[in-house]
Amino acid sequence: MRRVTKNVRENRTINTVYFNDEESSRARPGQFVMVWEPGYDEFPMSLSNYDSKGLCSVTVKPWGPGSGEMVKARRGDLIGIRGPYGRPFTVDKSSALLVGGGTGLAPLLPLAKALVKEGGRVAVVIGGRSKPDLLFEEQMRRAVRRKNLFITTDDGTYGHKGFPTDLAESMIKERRVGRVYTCGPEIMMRKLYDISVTAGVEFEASLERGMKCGIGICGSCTVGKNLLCRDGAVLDAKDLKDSLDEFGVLQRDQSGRYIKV
Amino acid sequence: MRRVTKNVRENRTINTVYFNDEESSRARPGQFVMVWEPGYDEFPMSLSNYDSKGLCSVTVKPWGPGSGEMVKARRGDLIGIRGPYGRPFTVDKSSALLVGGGTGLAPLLPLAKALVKEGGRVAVVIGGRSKPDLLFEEQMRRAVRRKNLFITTDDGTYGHKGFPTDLAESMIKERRVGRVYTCGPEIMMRKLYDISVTAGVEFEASLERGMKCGIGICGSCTVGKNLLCRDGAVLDAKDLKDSLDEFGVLQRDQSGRYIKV
Amino acid sequence: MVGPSLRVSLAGLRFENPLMLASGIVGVTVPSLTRAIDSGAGSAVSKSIGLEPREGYRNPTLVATQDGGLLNAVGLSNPGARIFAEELSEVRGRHLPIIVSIFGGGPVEFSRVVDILDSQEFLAYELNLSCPHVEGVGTEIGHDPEVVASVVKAVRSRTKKPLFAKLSPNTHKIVEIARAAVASGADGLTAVNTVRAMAINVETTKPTLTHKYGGLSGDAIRSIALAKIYELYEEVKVPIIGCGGVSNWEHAVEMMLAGASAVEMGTALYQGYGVFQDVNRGIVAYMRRKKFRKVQEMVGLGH
Amino acid sequence: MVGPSLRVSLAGLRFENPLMLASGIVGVTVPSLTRAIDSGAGSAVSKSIGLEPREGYRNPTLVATQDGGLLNAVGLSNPGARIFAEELSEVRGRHLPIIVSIFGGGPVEFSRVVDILDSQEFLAYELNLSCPHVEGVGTEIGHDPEVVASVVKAVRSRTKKPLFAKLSPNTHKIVEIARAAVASGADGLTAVNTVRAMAINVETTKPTLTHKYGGLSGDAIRSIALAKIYELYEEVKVPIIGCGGVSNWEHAVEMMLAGASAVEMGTALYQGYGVFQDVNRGIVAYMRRKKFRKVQEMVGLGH
Ligand SMILES: Cc1cc2nc3c(=O)[nH]c(=O)nc-3n(C[C@H](O)[C@H](O)[C@H](O)COP(=O)(O)OP(=O)(O)OC[C@H]3O[C@@H](n4cnc5c(N)ncnc54)[C@H](O)[C@@H]3O)c2cc1C
Ligand SMILES: Cc1cc2nc3c(=O)[nH]c(=O)nc-3n(C[C@H](O)[C@H](O)[C@H](O)COP(=O)(O)OP(=O)(O)OC[C@H]3O[C@@H](n4cnc5c(N)ncnc54)[C@H](O)[C@@H]3O)c2cc1C
Ligand SMILES: Cc1cc2nc3c(=O)[nH]c(=O)nc-3n(C[C@H](O)[C@H](O)[C@H](O)COP(=O)(O)O)c2cc1C
Ligand SMILES: Cc1cc2nc3c(=O)[nH]c(=O)nc-3n(C[C@H](O)[C@H](O)[C@H](O)COP(=O)(O)O)c2cc1C
Ligand code: FES
Ligand code: FES
Repeated sequence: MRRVTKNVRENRTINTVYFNDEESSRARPGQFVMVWEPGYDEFPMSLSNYDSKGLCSVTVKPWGPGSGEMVKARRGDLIGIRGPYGRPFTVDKSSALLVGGGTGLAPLLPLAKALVKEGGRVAVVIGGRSKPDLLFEEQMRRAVRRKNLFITTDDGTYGHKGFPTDLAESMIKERRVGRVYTCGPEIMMRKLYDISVTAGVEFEASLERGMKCGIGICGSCTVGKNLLCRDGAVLDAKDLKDSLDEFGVLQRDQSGRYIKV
Repeated sequence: MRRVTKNVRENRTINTVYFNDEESSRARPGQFVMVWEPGYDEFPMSLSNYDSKGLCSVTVKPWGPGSGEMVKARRGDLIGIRGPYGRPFTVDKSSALLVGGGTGLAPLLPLAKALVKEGGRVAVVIGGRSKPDLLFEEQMRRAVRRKNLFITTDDGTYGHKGFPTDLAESMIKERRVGRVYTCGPEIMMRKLYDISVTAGVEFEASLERGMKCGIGICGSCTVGKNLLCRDGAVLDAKDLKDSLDEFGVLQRDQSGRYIKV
Repeated sequence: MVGPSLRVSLAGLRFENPLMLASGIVGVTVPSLTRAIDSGAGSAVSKSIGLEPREGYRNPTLVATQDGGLLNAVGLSNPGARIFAEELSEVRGRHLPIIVSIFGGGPVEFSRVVDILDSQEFLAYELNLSCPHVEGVGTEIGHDPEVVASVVKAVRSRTKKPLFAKLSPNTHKIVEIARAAVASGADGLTAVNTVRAMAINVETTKPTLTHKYGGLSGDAIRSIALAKIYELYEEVKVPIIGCGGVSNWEHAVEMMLAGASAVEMGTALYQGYGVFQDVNRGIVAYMRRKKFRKVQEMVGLGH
Repeated sequence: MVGPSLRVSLAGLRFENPLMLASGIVGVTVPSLTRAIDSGAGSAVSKSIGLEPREGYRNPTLVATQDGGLLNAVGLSNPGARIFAEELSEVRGRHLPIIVSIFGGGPVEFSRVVDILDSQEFLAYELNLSCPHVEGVGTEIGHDPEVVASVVKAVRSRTKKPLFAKLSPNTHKIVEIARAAVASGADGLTAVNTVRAMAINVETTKPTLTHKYGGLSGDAIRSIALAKIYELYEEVKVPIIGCGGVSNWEHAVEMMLAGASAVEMGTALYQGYGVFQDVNRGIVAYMRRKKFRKVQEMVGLGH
């Protein structure tokens, strides 16, 4: 088990919880870990930071008992971490557009850093309902050039008024975007998928599904024929093509029944 | 499992059976393997040869069903090999006297080669009841200087007439012997122990006991508090000091009862 | 010379090869089962389906034990027979070699599940007997020969499809239970389900799984499964599907030598779906080397 | 501050630490048992002793399975009660914490073994119930609550020494059997013996062990043993000695958290006798970190 080293409040709901873990610190952008909050739950979380010294973090929004306990974590608390698991985002020099909403920014932060390091052009759109819901503005500002960071709020309290998808759409049309990367509400990601495919732009999204094993055994994380924990959590347009009746539409609940995403 | 690559007749009863085994080829002199003759038995055997190319051998005298089958082995036959196990002989530059009888020559052959390579003075006494019982005369002749190889036969049909222990005793008294190494009938080894201890010369012997596991679990190979498979099969004078009521006198049978050696 | 053939037939069914996806492994949904078949499994067993949808236990539901085993207490989560029947209806006509695993708390519940599913297109049922006997005294169904007999009889009377009784390894009565199943109409046996086990975390000082007890699968149980298969082969005269800890061709061959006509793989799927092809290739190479032409020639040869 | 203490007492016995050498491991002879104790074991259980000398099965009697387990079918080789009694008489007066494991084909044979051994100096008996019931129907003694009761009663009537009934993990009736043993006078339970298993060699196509079936020990069975101990702790109110797959301090602690008052180690001896000291050190470090002062504070804490 790992000890929490610090817990940083990011905005009114979201916290980033830090811990030391050698293995996770060798992750690649978009990989996730299974986080065990003893007595509560075990759940998948994207790694939002990992450095060469073994310091890692996950960025949590409270939903149920597990994440609800996790945001309250205190220095020294014990949590279980296994991973890193899953297929990472592609890191290359294609001109990148990153679009994130809510905790979806978590995997996009290390991705932005990796892409910049690789030397490609990187633009980021951060979306939120309102100013206090925005995540990682500061961190992204440090990661990419000022002119390449865009903020949208649904209510216009900060940055561009509107949905991140609208801004992204115009950027895809105006600029030379090689690949769209996204993580956030699935309906947003589905919209971006449609936009990207129409524009003939590459597309990668990190999806969320209920997970039990994280290692391709239990089958609880299916999106079509894909096991999200193994074939994803990052799926590209090709993976998603056969699952358009699910992606952004339906997901399986714990019992395996379809419910709306 | 391993395939037998050749089976060489050594004398009227003893054969050397060759096989390829990476692990065994990294053995040290005096180590043994557990040889499984499927359908018959599994039994410990000293490695009599091992080279850097993975070719190994054991040198077998037929006693029971397992060894009885083994001497009949043909090229291509499958045998099980696990090991190498056990504590090897000490290989250093002390002036060495090797005394062997019967299949006891098996572990002494790689020992002689290793000692010569190390650069020490190495004398070898090979004993046998009669000329046709001698083992490894040729091989030892190739390993050590001609003047350092001595043969004894009980009946005087070849070499010195008498027991190898008699010759060894005079050599220990006459020459500068640093350490006596021996393997063979236990009564012979016990005699040499007594001679060596009296003369203040170091002593190492490779003993034989019934073995089941070869890895220090089953306890069938005890000599006093020592487990022969782990603490031996090579024991030195210090190990043997507390077991003088057993060494050369008694051994445990399969049920754990004492019987004469 | 023609190479060795991997085709097998058992209980009147024919499969391209002896490998099967074990129940509860990735095959929660029909697309997952299909993918296993497309990846080289001769057939695929569904997650165990019960009468009503079940969410199962809260995570942690799986934990890797230090001994190469996997411990799970998923809690039979499944969408229920009605929804699964619908899902099956979407692949009607594709003749997929799917076997449906079902469970229930006793003969009545098992029967109802069969009634809902039976008109769908699939090859056979596997009866998961490793669940608590809710209609009866509360012990595990698979440990009581009489309950097993009543369940198999009930199911037998409602379907013409072949039935495989999946046996628990957690009892000394496995032969007795197998006999009861066969006498009541089972066409074959699957041996074995997971071994009851537990992991405790020394930091929290408590059992790791939310359900505390779990079922051990993977490497750790292979030699246990093998002994059961070997024993059943000598005592019961119906085909046996081997299951437990198989993750390479050597393991699969061991099981067939012990008496298994086909071999399920579960935990091995952590290697990915490619494991079916890898194992099939290994079996063929072995057969060629040992000069077996048919899988059947190996079955039970270890006796 | 005083450091944590490893002393334990159970069934009226006191040990320097909770670690014990398991039966049948190196301890075939009194010198081996003594060496285990000198190396840091709190106590040592002898190889199971029967009425007559037994040679056991022909090799191979042990095989390492690929799953970190060890499979054995030694066949209860032992020198017989008379010779073992003689051997014990040679250490009289040394007050060694030796426990003698005994076996027999039923109550009569067990009683005779006790009669021969009882006047010797040792702490307690462990009753090995995992042998075929030769006086009765031929099944394993340890799977039948009535036979277990009769054996324990018979032994109880002939000795004042504490009795530990060593339970088989191969039955779903372990709680019932434990209750029968306790009701008949057992002072404690040892859980568990080896798990029935088999290895088949794909080259020879036959079972590797001469006896075909063997008992699995080591890593592979730890989580199985743990579940049994956890269950027994909730159902039976006598001290439990944990056994099965313990090879480091973490495993030992897991067992104590599950409810074991002491912990036997067997297969772990492949690490050498030093394993007792290593594990004891690890337990002390854990206790210090977790602020336990006595072993008893950990026992059953996992519930
Ligand atoms: C690959 C991957 C990466 C993820 N990364 C992150 C991350 O970085 N940060 C993060 O906060 N979450 C992330 N998630 C989602 C996270 O795993 C779930 O939020 C988690 O299961 C919550 O666990 P819980 O025990 O708190 O709630 P549960 O008991 O699992 O859920 C409680 C209720 O909240 C609902 N709920 C839970 N999560 C969500 C959600 N995300 N959106 C809408 N409803 C939800 C559930 O449906 C349920 O009704 C990720 C998921 C995946 C698959
Ligand atoms: C470390 C070690 C190294 C060994 N190296 C060799 C070796 O290089 N070459 C070799 O031939 N043997 C060697 N042995 C002895 C060999 O292991 C036994 O001979 C073997 O057990 C015979 O097996 P089996 O199945 O043929 O006979 P078993 O069935 O074990 O024995 C049949 C009968 O022969 C008797 N017997 C067996 N071996 C001997 C013996 N050596 N002396 C006297 N009586 C015996 C037995 O007591 C029994 O009565 C070694 C033993 C040990 C412990
Ligand atoms: C996560 C998981 C879920 C399982 N679910 C079921 C199930 O629903 N029904 C069933 O009969 N067996 C189930 N099993 C048992 C497997 O089908 C199989 O019997 C067992 O895992 C042993 O095989 P393996 O070692 O190849 O995994 C499950 C096993 C695992 C690991
Ligand atoms: C080689 C060997 C011999 C054994 N002999 C006995 C025995 O005579 N009596 C007994 O009660 N248990 C015997 N056992 C079982 C052990 O005492 C122990 O219960 C089992 O090995 C599980 O513990 P472990 O995993 O720590 O080895 C034997 C085990 C092995 C490996
Ligand atoms: S979470 Fe189990 S298969 Fe993906
Ligand atoms: S042969 Fe088993 S302990 Fe030495």
